[in-house]
Amino acid sequence: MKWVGLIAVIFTGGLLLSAMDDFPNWGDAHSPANASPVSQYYIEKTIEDSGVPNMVTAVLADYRGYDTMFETVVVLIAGIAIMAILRVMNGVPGGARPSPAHEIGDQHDIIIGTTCRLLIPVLQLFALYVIAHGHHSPGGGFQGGVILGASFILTAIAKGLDPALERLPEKRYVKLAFVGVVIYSGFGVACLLLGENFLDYGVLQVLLPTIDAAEARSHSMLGVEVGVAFTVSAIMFAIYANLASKGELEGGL
Amino acid sequence: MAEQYPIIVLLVLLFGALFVGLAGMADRRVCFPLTMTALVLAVMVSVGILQRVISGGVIRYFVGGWSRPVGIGIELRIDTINALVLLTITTVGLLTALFSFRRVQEDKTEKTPLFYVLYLLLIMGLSGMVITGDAFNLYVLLEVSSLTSYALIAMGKSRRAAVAAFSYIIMGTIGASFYLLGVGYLYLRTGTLNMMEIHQAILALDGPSSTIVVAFVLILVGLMIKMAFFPLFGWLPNAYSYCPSSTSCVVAPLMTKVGVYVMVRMMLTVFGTEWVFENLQYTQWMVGIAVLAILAGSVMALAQVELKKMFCYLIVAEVGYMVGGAWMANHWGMVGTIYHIMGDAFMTLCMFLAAGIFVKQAGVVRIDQLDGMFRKMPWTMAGFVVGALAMIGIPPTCGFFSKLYLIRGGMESGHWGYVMALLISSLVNAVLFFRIFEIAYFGKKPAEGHGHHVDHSEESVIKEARPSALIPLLATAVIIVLLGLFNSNLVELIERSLQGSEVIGTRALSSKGGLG
Amino acid sequence: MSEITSQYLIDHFNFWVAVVLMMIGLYAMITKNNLIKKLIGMSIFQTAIILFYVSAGVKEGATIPILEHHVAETEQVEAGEHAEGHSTTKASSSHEVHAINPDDYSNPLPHVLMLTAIVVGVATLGVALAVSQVIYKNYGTLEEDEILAKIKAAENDG
Amino acid sequence: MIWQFDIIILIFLVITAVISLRVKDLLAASMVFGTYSFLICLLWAGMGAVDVAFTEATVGAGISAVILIATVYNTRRDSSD
Repeated sequence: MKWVGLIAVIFTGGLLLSAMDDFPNWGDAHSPANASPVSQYYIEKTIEDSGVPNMVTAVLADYRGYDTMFETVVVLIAGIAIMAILRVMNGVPGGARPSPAHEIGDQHDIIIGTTCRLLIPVLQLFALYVIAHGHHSPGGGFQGGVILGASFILTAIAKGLDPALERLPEKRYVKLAFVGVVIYSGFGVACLLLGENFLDYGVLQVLLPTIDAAEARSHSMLGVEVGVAFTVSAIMFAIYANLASKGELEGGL
Repeated sequence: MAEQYPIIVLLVLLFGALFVGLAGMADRRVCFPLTMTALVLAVMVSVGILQRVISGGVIRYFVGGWSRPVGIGIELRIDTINALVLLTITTVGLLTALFSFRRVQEDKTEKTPLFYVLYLLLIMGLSGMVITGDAFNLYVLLEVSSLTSYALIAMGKSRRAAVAAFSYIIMGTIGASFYLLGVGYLYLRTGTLNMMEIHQAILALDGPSSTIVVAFVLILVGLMIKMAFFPLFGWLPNAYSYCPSSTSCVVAPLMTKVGVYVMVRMMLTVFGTEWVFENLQYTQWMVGIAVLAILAGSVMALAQVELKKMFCYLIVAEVGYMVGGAWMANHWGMVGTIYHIMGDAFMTLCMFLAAGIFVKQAGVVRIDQLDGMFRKMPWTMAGFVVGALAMIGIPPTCGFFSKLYLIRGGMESGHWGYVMALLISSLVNAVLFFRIFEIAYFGKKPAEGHGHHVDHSEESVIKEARPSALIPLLATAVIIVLLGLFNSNLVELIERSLQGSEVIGTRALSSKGGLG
Repeated sequence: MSEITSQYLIDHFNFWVAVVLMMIGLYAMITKNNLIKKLIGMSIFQTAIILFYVSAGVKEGATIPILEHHVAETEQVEAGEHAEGHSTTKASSSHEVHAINPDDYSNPLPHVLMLTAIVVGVATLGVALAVSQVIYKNYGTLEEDEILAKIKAAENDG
Repeated sequence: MIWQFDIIILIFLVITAVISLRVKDLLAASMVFGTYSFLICLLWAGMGAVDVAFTEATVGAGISAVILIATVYNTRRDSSD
């Protein structure tokens, strides 16, 4: 196996490097990728189209919003898949109960507990900021969603899985995850119902008469980012909760 | 409304999955009706898409309305080839969902909603892969379908299902990553992700570019892993035979075929047949490997004692048919390949449905346990026989006509080795399936007393499958025959896309055909 | 080291290291015996591909792909108010073309694609870890050779 | 970005990747993998890909490392290679 791997790796590496001379130089602003009309368009027209200074957010949620919708679906699938594979459902005889030695949560440390109590609200507030401010600064639904999910994971690490699950029970996070994708695709379907192509947010201005098409795009982007954040935060916690408890959702690390 | 069909077919499946997830948690009984509704709608919409493509030509749908400089948004692009493959995918999805009805509810009561969510998302991912016109979007949807199939395979009750799923994850990730890297190389040189735009940029390049060649090789190798082409098929037999029947019935017919479809799409639309066949001298090599794939798959299939494993190795051989056909640089080879994508999807579906019924009703896993099946399960065997005749290649099933086109392509382009391999493989299939028929019709020789004899008291318990399992099987058999009967119409549709103005390089295809 | 070689190194070093990292990851995925190690290799392989894409979008001297606030502001201002600053370069097209020079901002498209790729990577990692926990429950080990030996033993028994 | 900075991080990246794959303790391997993710996130921030860097910091260095450690904790810590 080692030899097969080595040969495969040397062969692939040689193949990848063989094209290196043909590459544009690193940092070349006029390489085909950087000077293409597509990327020029994003840089020049984002403000005009939607008024969002962060081009990455604009491309992510608007121009290539279709990709991002499926990316959210990928996250949803990951959570559902882990539950389908690992979750030991009630009534189904599963693996052994977690041994008492694993239940570190019961003997929690005062320093960790206090730190987490201080840290978690700040973390959640920051997550909301990241979600909402993704138009103007780095961030958006994915990053904010992960931070929000991480705050629940931190609760689970510090206090044990059960207190964390009290705050975000299984039924609720599964529902949240689905609702997130429903929000995202709902925006697209709304555009569809108003007679435009899927995810063409500009048409949503008819719902709010005071705004123009660019503002409608900007606000819709925020809307889909919130949907993304729902799904991502719920699924990140779901992944951790299932992996940490071998799918039994009790005890934890 | 009608111009929105391309997105609606995906949305129907997506919302089906979301509603199954949300409503299924409250009441498990709604899962199956919701799933069926979504799939029936999806089939209807794909029929609508096919009609529109036939009457109105290529459909181009710009998601988000971003059409001005092509490539800033994502384009869905459907010609007759996509439309036919899309209809195949949704139909297979519908038939398998019907088949899974009782099975899933008996197997995994608590996880039923999760199964149907993953199932619908798998069909959505495959459909999306087929209709997209964006190279990166294809990667995202490839991952959607891969992740769902990993999960569905790992849900198998067998202890080995998890191990098979793990090696599938490793191989699948390598394949998808190679594809992603290939798209990266393409992007570096062309600056766009839209398939048609990439093609234009490749045509506009002055002189040969090693980056494009490496990109092509990376994408090809990635897809070869995904479609289990000859040296890289190790993951397939275990993954497909240890998963639940309702999973194998959808994964086995579709995953490899969609891989072949994507390869064909890359050759036709992204790189262009002219570039692929005239710039690269890979034709002999690829057809040579395809010959090896056919022979290896057939020989391995002969050696198997388990029914599902045997079918898995037959898939390896069938992939060899298709890759070889596509790489013959010949009009009939390409037509035969695309026709075979559809035909083989239904043939494989028929095989796995029958295998699923055998396991369920009679607990049959091995070929020698099939004795007396014609007497006990006449309808199941009838469906199975049609599928088997198609695998062997007997008219009027679709298997005969696809082999006819492929052999014609092979003869015209002078790939005699491929023609021989195809005939040998048909012979092997004939041996395999007539052996099964013999066991199932005449029963085993009484001298063979050892091993897994079913108790005679148990034997009488074996009875015909339930309608929910039988209808999909018989429907598949009918479709196999219909595909064969209407082969000239289908070929005409396929040729229309090959000769369409936007698929450049048909000239190369037909001229080479004439030379052969 | 000559001037040309060092320039070549700077021009392509990122791509070289990306390829080296990919090969480290790929080698680990193929040859490592421990399943968790395989998955770490998989993650390294994926991040290396992301590094490759991001390197493709870099522009020398360009800033992050977020428009500076005053550029965004000028969009709202009437064209005439700041026309004197740009009058020399004013061309036929609208004024924002001059306000935003594409060479000043890195290419946002690879960044967007790679956000997707990172998320796909963690999703795959999560599913794979779940599968490896099931394997551990079934076989009590995560070493590939031991698992294969146990499978072979089980096959010989039954 | 400053190319010297770039090259130093790239070299460190290769070192951490090799260490995380060679160390026999899986918990340590996961931790070193977290370091690797953090370094690559620094690199991307330097290249101007701030959104990618942010995502990698949260997903790669955060969630990936945590779920790896959770799995190692629930299975076995030692590895044969």
